[in-house]
Amino acid sequence: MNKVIRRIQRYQGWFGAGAAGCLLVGLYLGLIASPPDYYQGEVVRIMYIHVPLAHTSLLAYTVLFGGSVWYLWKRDPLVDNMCHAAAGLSAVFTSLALFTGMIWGKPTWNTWWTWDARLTSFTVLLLILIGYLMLRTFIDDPEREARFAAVVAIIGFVDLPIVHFSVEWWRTLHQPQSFSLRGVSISSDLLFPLIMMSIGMSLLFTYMLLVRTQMLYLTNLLHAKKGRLLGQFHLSKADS
Amino acid sequence: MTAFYLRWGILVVGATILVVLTYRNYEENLATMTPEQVLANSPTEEIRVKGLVRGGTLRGELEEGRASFDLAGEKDTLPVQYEGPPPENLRELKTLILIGKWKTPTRTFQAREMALVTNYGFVMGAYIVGLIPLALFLFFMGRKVCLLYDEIKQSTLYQSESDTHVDSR
Amino acid sequence: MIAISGQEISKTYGYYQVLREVNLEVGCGECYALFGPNGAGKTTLLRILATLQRPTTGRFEILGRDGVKERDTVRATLLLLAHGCHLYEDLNAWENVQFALALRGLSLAQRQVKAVLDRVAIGAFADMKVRFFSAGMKKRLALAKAMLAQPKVLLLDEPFSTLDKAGIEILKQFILETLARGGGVLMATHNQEKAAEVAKRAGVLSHGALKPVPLQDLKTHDFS
Amino acid sequence: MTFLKVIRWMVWKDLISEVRSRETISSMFFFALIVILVFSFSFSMDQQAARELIAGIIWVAFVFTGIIGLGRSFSVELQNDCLEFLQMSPASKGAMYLGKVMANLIFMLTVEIILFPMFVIFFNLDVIEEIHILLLIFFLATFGLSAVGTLFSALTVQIRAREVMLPILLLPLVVPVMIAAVEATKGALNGDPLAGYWQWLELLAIFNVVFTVVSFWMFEFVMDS
Repeated sequence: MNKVIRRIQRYQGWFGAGAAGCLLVGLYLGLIASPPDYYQGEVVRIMYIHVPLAHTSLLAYTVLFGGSVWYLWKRDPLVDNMCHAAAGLSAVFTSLALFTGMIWGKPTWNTWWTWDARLTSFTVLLLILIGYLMLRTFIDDPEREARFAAVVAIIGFVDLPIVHFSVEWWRTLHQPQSFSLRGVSISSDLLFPLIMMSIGMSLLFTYMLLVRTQMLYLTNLLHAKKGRLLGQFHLSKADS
Repeated sequence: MTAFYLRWGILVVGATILVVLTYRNYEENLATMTPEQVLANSPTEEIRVKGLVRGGTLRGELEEGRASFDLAGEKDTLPVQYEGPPPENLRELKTLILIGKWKTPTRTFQAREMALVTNYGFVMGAYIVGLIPLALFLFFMGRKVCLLYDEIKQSTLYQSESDTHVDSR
Repeated sequence: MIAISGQEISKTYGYYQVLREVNLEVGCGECYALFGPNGAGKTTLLRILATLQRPTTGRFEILGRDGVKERDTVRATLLLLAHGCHLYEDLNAWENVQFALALRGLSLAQRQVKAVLDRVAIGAFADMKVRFFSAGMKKRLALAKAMLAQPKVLLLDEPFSTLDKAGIEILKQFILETLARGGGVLMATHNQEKAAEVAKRAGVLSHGALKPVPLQDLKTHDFS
Repeated sequence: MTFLKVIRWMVWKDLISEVRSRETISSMFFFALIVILVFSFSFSMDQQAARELIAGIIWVAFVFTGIIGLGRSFSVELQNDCLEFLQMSPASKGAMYLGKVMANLIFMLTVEIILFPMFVIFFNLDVIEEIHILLLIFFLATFGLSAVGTLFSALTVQIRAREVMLPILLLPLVVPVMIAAVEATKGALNGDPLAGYWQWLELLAIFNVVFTVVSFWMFEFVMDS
């Protein structure tokens, strides 16, 4: 068993416990203790789940990018497992952020969907991640799979800011950004649960990343060992 | 495996407590009554009433925060006397939530605050959509890891990398 | 100097371990013949040594250079002659040779190229699109490209297939020339008879494991 | 200088092959014609609607034909294992990348320049005054498409389901190119002052520079082991 995996096994519990604690406190503060917003009323409580999800999906993509560069540099299969895990998690967090965003959009903007700059760039991000995950299923050689996936992740990461700026310019050209949250300063009553939830989500992501990396590593290990056993079987039969 | 289910059990208990607290908070502080309920029960404490401002009944100085109108429910209407901060959302034929007290002697509702209509369905929906899939995802992932460890340990495959010597006779 | 040296090369595709800790050494001026049934991993080993794939574990050196870390230096010295002949269908024979040489950074006199094309007996078809070539002619053209490139290390994958008698003779000459220049040759083949004529050593690859066989056994045993 | 020489040989090889076979350009051209036809059937276009939609239609047609060309760009290398030959060769992979980008750029621009007059005729466009700026837009956007597309063509050609994966991976990434090209073309066709859509040309230029550099570097990993 890999040394890193053994270390993950030992310490991952702390991240899980920290995430659970922060999230429970954050949920209590967000759902019960905090006051409703002056403009949006009670609906503002959706922010405490939506914004941390969105932050975390970007964090996950950043981890994916860093891991991809690291993989291309060192070619460590465990780093590739981490990238694969981060991509899957980023896809989950991005789609949840989109769904909660849609639910927030209905009562505030009276529409489920709008081609707002952020929504559009998050959709593009989700499409890139789905492409990445699909790509990984279409390659047989694990080494090549890891290499190509890393290339796609890096290109996608470089592309994201450009996509965001282009969509933003495009929207401002067509209609004033009436739906922007910017400029509305968030009071500290609202900010504290938000920070709590953001920290909790980041910890949860770290915990999930550790678990998923382990899962992919163990699956590969089992495959490799089974294959080796299979090979031994063939070998003894051929020799007898 | 037992430890794994135990951890999740504790988490589920914590989440359930949170749900109960949220529900009670909603029932106590944020639940609204209809004008019919107010008329039938004549409550004495401060309450929240939800209804529609009837057309042609709104009068008073809105800039100074004084107004009177009829709040319509399904069947009955409730005469309302509003005194408080200048309201932004007060228009005829608009659904409102009023916070105040029912004065039985004058049979009017003395409102001191006005709130936006809340739609708890959206808030609950967002939290369910956001958290439940995440929890399920994590649960099945964690269970898979436990199962994989068990499989590796139970099978004869479990041996350190260096021990796996391939005999190439 | 050692032309090819592989240390504990393993290659795994998911469940399947194709090569298991193969140790291989081919000296300069030496030809090593590799036998084995289909699917034994011969092509995979050759592709790894040709820097087309990375070994899952293990390392290899070509002329004392690490095959993974110093890929570009290694690539300039070796050449793989494989099933696909590395020819562009819409270019003619002459242009194909020119392009291949250009990518290797070589520029040879026209006379020299012409001489080699004549030697493999396709000088008359030099202006013909490769699309109209037969399989044997393509193989000969690939052989001509290899001759012009003059690699120090030659990797051959089934070199005798699709070639006619005269073609095999030219190939044998080329192998012997390479050996005489002090190059190393590794070939994977099923043609034990021909291999015995040029090879100094031989090995059988079976289910990914390599074991050496004495040369005289090639006449009597069937290893494929 | 071997680097430049490799670029030249790569372009030369692709161009000679194309001149001999005419497979890529003709298939791109007829595909684009069909796209135009389908569009003119699906939208009943009067003069006013044409003004609004034409820039989008032009670029949808160009991007889809571009993907056809890009897909072929490396799948022709699969014949006789030529891709392996490129991978094994000691020449700089970056030079090969630039050569391929230029070859693809030439193919796509050729098709676009043949197609554009057809758009002008079919949809009654008035372009004489802005023709130079339109050509600049075509060049910049096509270069961006080619820079990213060449990398992904080389990548998808080595995997299963390559025909599906190329558009799936490429289209989300070229969203900025699409937006910028459509907006700039719209501005030029409407006869707006150049300053009105200059920022889109800048965006295209930035995209091209960033992705040529990143893809140049990444191509090494796509073609190497």
